[in-house]
Amino acid sequence: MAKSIDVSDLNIYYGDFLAVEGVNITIPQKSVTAFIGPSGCGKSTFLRSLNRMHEVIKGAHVDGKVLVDGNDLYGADMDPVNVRRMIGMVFQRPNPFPTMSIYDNVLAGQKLNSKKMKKSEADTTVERALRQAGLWAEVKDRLDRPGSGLSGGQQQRLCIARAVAVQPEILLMDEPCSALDPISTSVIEDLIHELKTEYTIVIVTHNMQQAARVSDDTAFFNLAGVGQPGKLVESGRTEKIFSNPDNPATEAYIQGRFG
Amino acid sequence: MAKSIDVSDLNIYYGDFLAVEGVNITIPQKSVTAFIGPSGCGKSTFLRSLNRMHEVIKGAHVDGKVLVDGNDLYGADMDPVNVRRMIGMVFQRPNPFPTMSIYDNVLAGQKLNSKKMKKSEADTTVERALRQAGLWAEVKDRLDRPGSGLSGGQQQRLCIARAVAVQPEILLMDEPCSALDPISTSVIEDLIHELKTEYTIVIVTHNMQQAARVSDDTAFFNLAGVGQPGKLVESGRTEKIFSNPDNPATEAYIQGRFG
Amino acid sequence: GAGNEESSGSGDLSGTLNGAGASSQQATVAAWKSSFQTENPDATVNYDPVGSGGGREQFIAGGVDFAGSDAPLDDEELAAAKERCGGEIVEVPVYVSPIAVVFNLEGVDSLNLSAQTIGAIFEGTITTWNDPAIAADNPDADLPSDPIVTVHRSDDSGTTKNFTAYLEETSGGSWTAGEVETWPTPEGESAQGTAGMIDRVGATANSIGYADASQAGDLSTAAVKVGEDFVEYSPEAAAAILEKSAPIEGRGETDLALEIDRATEEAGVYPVVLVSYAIACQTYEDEAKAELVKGWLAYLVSEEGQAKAAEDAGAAPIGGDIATQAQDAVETISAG
Amino acid sequence: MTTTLQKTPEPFDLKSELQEHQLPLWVPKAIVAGAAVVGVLLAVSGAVSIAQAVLIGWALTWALPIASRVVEGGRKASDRTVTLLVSSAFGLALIPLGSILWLVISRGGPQLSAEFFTYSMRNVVGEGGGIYHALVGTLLITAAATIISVPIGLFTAIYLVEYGDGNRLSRSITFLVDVMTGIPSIVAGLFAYALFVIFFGEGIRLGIGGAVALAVLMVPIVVRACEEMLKLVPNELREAAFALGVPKWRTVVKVVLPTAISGIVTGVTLAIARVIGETAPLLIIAGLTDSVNFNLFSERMTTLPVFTYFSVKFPGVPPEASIDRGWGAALVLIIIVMLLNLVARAVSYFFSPKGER
Amino acid sequence: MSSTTEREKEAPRPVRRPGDRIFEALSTSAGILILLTLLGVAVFLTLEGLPGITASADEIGGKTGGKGFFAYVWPLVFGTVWAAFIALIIAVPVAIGVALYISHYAPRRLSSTLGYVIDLLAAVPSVVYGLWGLLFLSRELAPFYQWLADTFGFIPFFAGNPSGGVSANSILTASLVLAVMVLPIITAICREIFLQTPRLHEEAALALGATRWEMVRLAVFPYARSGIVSASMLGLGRALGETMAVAMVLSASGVVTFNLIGSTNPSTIAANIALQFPEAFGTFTNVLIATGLVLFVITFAANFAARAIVERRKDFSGAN
Ligand SMILES: Nc1ncnc2c1ncn2[C@@H]1O[C@H](COP(=O)(O)OP(=O)(O)OP(=O)(O)O)[C@@H](O)[C@H]1O
Ligand SMILES: Nc1ncnc2c1ncn2[C@@H]1O[C@H](COP(=O)(O)OP(=O)(O)OP(=O)(O)O)[C@@H](O)[C@H]1O
Ligand SMILES: [Mg+2]
Ligand SMILES: [Mg+2]
Repeated sequence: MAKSIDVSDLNIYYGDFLAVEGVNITIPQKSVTAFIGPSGCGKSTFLRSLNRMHEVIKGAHVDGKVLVDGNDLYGADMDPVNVRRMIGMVFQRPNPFPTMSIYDNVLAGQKLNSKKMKKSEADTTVERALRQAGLWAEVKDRLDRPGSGLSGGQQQRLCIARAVAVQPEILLMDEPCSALDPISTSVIEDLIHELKTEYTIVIVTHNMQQAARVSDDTAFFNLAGVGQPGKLVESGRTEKIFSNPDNPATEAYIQGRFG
Repeated sequence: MAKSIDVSDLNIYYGDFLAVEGVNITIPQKSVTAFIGPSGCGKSTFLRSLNRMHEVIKGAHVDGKVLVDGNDLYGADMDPVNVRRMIGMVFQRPNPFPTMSIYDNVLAGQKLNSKKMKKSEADTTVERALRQAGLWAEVKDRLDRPGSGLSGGQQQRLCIARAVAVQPEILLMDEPCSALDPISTSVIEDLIHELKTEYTIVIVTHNMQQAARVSDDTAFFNLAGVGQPGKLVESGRTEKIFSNPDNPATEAYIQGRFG
Repeated sequence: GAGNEESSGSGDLSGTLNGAGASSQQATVAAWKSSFQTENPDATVNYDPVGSGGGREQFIAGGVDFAGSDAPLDDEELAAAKERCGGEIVEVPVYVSPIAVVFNLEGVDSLNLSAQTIGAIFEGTITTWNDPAIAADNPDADLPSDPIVTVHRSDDSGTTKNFTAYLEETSGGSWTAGEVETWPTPEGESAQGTAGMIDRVGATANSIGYADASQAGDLSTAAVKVGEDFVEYSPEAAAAILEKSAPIEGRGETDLALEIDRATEEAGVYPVVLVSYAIACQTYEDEAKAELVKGWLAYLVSEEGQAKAAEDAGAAPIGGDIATQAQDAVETISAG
Repeated sequence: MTTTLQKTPEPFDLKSELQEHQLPLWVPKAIVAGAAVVGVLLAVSGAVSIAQAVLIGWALTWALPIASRVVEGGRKASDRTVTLLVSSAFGLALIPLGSILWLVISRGGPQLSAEFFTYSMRNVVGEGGGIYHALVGTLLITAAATIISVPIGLFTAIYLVEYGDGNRLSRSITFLVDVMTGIPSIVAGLFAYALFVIFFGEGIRLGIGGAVALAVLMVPIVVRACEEMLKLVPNELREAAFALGVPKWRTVVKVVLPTAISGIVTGVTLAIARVIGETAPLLIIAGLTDSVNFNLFSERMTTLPVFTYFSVKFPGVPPEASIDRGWGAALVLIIIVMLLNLVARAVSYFFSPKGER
Repeated sequence: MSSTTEREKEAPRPVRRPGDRIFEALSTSAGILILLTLLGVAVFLTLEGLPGITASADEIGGKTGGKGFFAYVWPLVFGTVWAAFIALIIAVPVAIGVALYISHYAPRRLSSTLGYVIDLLAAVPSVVYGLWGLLFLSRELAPFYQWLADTFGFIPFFAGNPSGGVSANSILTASLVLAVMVLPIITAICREIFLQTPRLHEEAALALGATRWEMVRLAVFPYARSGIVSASMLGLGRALGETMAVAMVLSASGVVTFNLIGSTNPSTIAANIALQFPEAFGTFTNVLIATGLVLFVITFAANFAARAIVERRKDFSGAN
């Protein structure tokens, strides 16, 4: 059910600017993979290329192969809509739909697939997703208020609830906990644990402890220098990367300072 | 130069909704004060009330007193523009001006106020601010590109550079490092250290270690329950709050889980 | 300035003369203006084609120096105008324009119609082209059995007014709505302006309408019955009706508002016409203005002016007694 | 967390999920190309009229959404249907545009000559003459109307969005601006006339009066368009500026307006395009003349639409020369608005957010 | 909750800096100037129109066909609303489609050029629209109308003339011309608004697996709602107030009918004013101006309804 992802020789461009170069990585199924690395090294960019969100930006394109269970995501016959439907995403900056209520925000993706949903069924879905994102208690009395009137962390959890509600096969999360306090963070981490029994999960995080806590595999990205493209320096089992990395840069970064 | 802030009996409303209730706190000058607390407890709201950014939201208002060096910020003769000029702010969600280049974004405080500046002086200011925010190396070759083409963390640092460039007396930072990797975080923390010799600094953070590392004082906010207003539970020297808080809730929160 | 605005005339009139009124006079006034201004390079004549009603109203209100109108002032307006002028007014016919009955009927390019038949067609009592009443007057025409589409003006117009006046006086009761400016019944098609009328009749099969003859263009026009003959419109035939008309009783010496004898049976007279007037004061406070008005009106009613109107705007000239009377009336304009 | 995850139970194959329910890539292209070929063939063969051929070709493209519904299912089919509808809407809009341009260019094009642009109609009867006077009038009156209405409209929009805050004054302004969109142009002309009569007496005809009448028509369009554009500027940006100690007015001028500039410029050009073609109000207050007048504050002025209207409506005998001039003037008017549009686009491109779009 | 009075006492008018004060004064006075202008127009209309409304049928005389003011104005009101309604029904969906095509469907490099092409329609003066309707559109439509009448004649909308013919200068043609005229207005504003949709929200929708159309529905339309309504209202204003083009195209005769393709059609207020005003004098002038007042009321009612729709979901505005 869950899918593994094979990336080979992927170059990612913004127009002429090569942002990420030559990535080769396998992301195993039913596990959590964490991307770490300094700001601007291309983690978000790479993550976005995994569900073809990258190409939404004007002038942005990739070359190379991304295989999901052997199918090339960027193949000519591949429909990006299906790709994104199957590979969900939580963004770095929370982006609830300002024109929708909290309730509708959660159901936004769901409604696309099953047009007619029974009210009770919808209620269940909303409640479940919001509980999973640890937001239920805070918003259950104001489900009909706009999503934009929430605090930063609440908005982020709303976006997580929205992504979870559609039950994608693979879930990409770009710094899902950066706006969250420790308690909410632990709720999300629990969610990740729970989800990984059935889904493939990729998260970007700046928090080394978090990477160590939740991920099975870790990939470290780095910039060779200013103006240079970001590169995947090394990836592997989390224990290994954190305890005994092959590359000195990885070690430096991890040892250097803990978030 | 730096100012201390005295807050007494401050209630903060969004329309009829009381978001934060009865805050009494003194924020000492030339030091760093950290606000911690669970998501949605009103940290951002309170922070925004300290430089009258709160009243920008329609229907939002406060009652109570905020004294900066003995002057009531909300006094009838106080000009909010001067208040904000004196009290700078970095927002939770990075918000660079999309119409401006990176260079102009840093100088926005000056440019928007039509301050005349010599080119060389402007260049120096930009470089200094970007260096302080640890962004110089990454963007020095593309200062004329739009600020919106940066990565999340880069945007956040750009906003920090922008706030620092106008040299306010007091600097309010709402989760300035949440989108940053450890290295950038340490650059910002260094910046905070450097600044506190001359400025008063208030930061909101979810990261307990960070609070412990950078702050001299800590204030813990909490929610009594769902739908209840947020309250300041306790505040004091950081060592004390982290080692031996008066209030069991504080202890629970801090002990409960480290970010 | 524009490349064409220099001219060397010998006239010594100068100043600006403003007028307003019937939009149908627009083309004629443009023609007059060009010769008048060429002759008098320092004089400028402006004419706002706001409509006869608007023109008369503005003249009475003192907004313009002269008015052009498709109908003479009525009694009420006359009183008000006298007040404005502080004395008598000068009202002279400046041209006659024949109104043609135009039609679009495949295979038929000439028709003979009596006033009675025309009235019945526009009244809606005759509805097909092969109606016996039409057929009787046109034994040679191959009349179809199609329904007749009547076209009338949708805007208020002097053309409608004069056309219905003609029907009112001569149709012998087949036209019942009287003399009106606004078309009275909803039946039939309507079109705006002369151009719209011409276009609509041209575009609609089996249609019939009425329009200023000079604009009829390629459309077929009907000959109307006068006495025992059928008369095609022509400038001469139209002008001839003025011979048959007399100034309305009880008006001032210089007010040549005419009672047109549309019911005339005289041979060679085309009775469906519209007479256009120019209206001015007899005295103006300002000497120069008085001279200018006088010069302008004198030109309009002069033989030269009439010829110009006929040539460049297709209007039928006024002639005979009426012309002389008009010239005399204009001569009385003075400052005072 | 006690809630369990109910996953879709049936095991599914990625291949089928991702690919099999999809039309091969060549199908859409083939259908569109096929429909086009059929249409062209029908049109060329003369079996049907061009309009019918287009219609048939268009009908054939519906094979795509239909095929999609069968093969790809509802969502994809809706997407394709909408794509087809939206493109058809665009094509549909081109029909009147094409036919109008063709009409105006084919009839007005031959008129354009040096004389046409440099001569007025003074003392011209029949052939010859030009539109110089009307061109001058149009440019001056429209410029004056723009100068009057854009500041008023823009400031009002700013008031409504930035200062009004839903208070009573702002609500009544909104209300009145709404009503103002429905003033028939002729009423605006009458109003301007009545206004100027108060100061100058009966019979007054002034270019500036025409500008006032046009401004009455322009203001609501400017207000509405600007208001909508200003509303779309995210509050985030305002807050960012405020937090830098920037006064509100500078924030509005330097952050909000530049962000909304492209929409504002579009709104203003729309408003200009809307009034530059007005006839009725100008006739009442600006009058009609054959001569050139550069002075907005004295005497009559003719504008291109008024010129067109009367050239076509009361052409004189023979009518052709005058009607042709009318078409020529209409063409020039369209060209003016086109150029204006281009300039506006350049302006908004120059100011609008860099990068992104 | 502190009571408002208390709050007002505590926070008197905050200090304003001169720049702000001047700017606010400027923008407020711009608003007030509009208020005054409109007041002027309203006073003018009322003063001039009142005698027309109160005049008895005899006073108005033959010009209205012996009808009193209200009997006279009713068919005009009907025609105005009916023509504008048909025009909007046609124009709004097409305009939204075109705007969407330009903003989200057309190849990005082409989109600004395509926008320009549609803007050209706004450049056409109404006189030319009138001529186009008269010389081109009505002639092209005639066979189509005949076909409609032959095929769907049993539906009252397509009844045609009693004699069996149709008129290509009917209200439907006029409405089509109006639709073409308002199309660029609605398109231009919608396009700008669609382009303003934040990338963030579009991406949110796409990431949920939305197709392009679903993205438009989820992120673009809700965000643009108030703008679309505003744009349509501007279009409506133009459709209601358009004079020349309607006057030139429509075969109007002041009846009330839903027949779309007959030769007797209701006239519209604005066109009627344009047609009758030149030759009007005396009380009839007042009657015509009073009909202008009625048009005011209609416009207001339409806008009021539209505003109400938009206001209801104001909290959910896109600007937050
Ligand atoms: N614009 C707004 N309108 C109405 N309520 C709001 C608004 N912004 C925040 N709130 C509510 O006020 C309360 C406090 O919000 P605030 O943003 O201050 O929380 P926070 O402590 O900063 O949380 P986080 O750590 O998630 O950023 C929350 O219940 C939130 O839903
Ligand atoms: N829209 C864009 N256009 C052009 N360049 C971009 C764009 N977005 C990001 N970049 C550049 O691409 C590089 C990688 O950016 P990316 O957002 O992937 O970094 P990141 O690793 O996610 O950083 P962070 O941790 O700060 O979010 C950076 O140099 C950034 O400036
Ligand atoms: Mg990132
Ligand atoms: Mg916050």
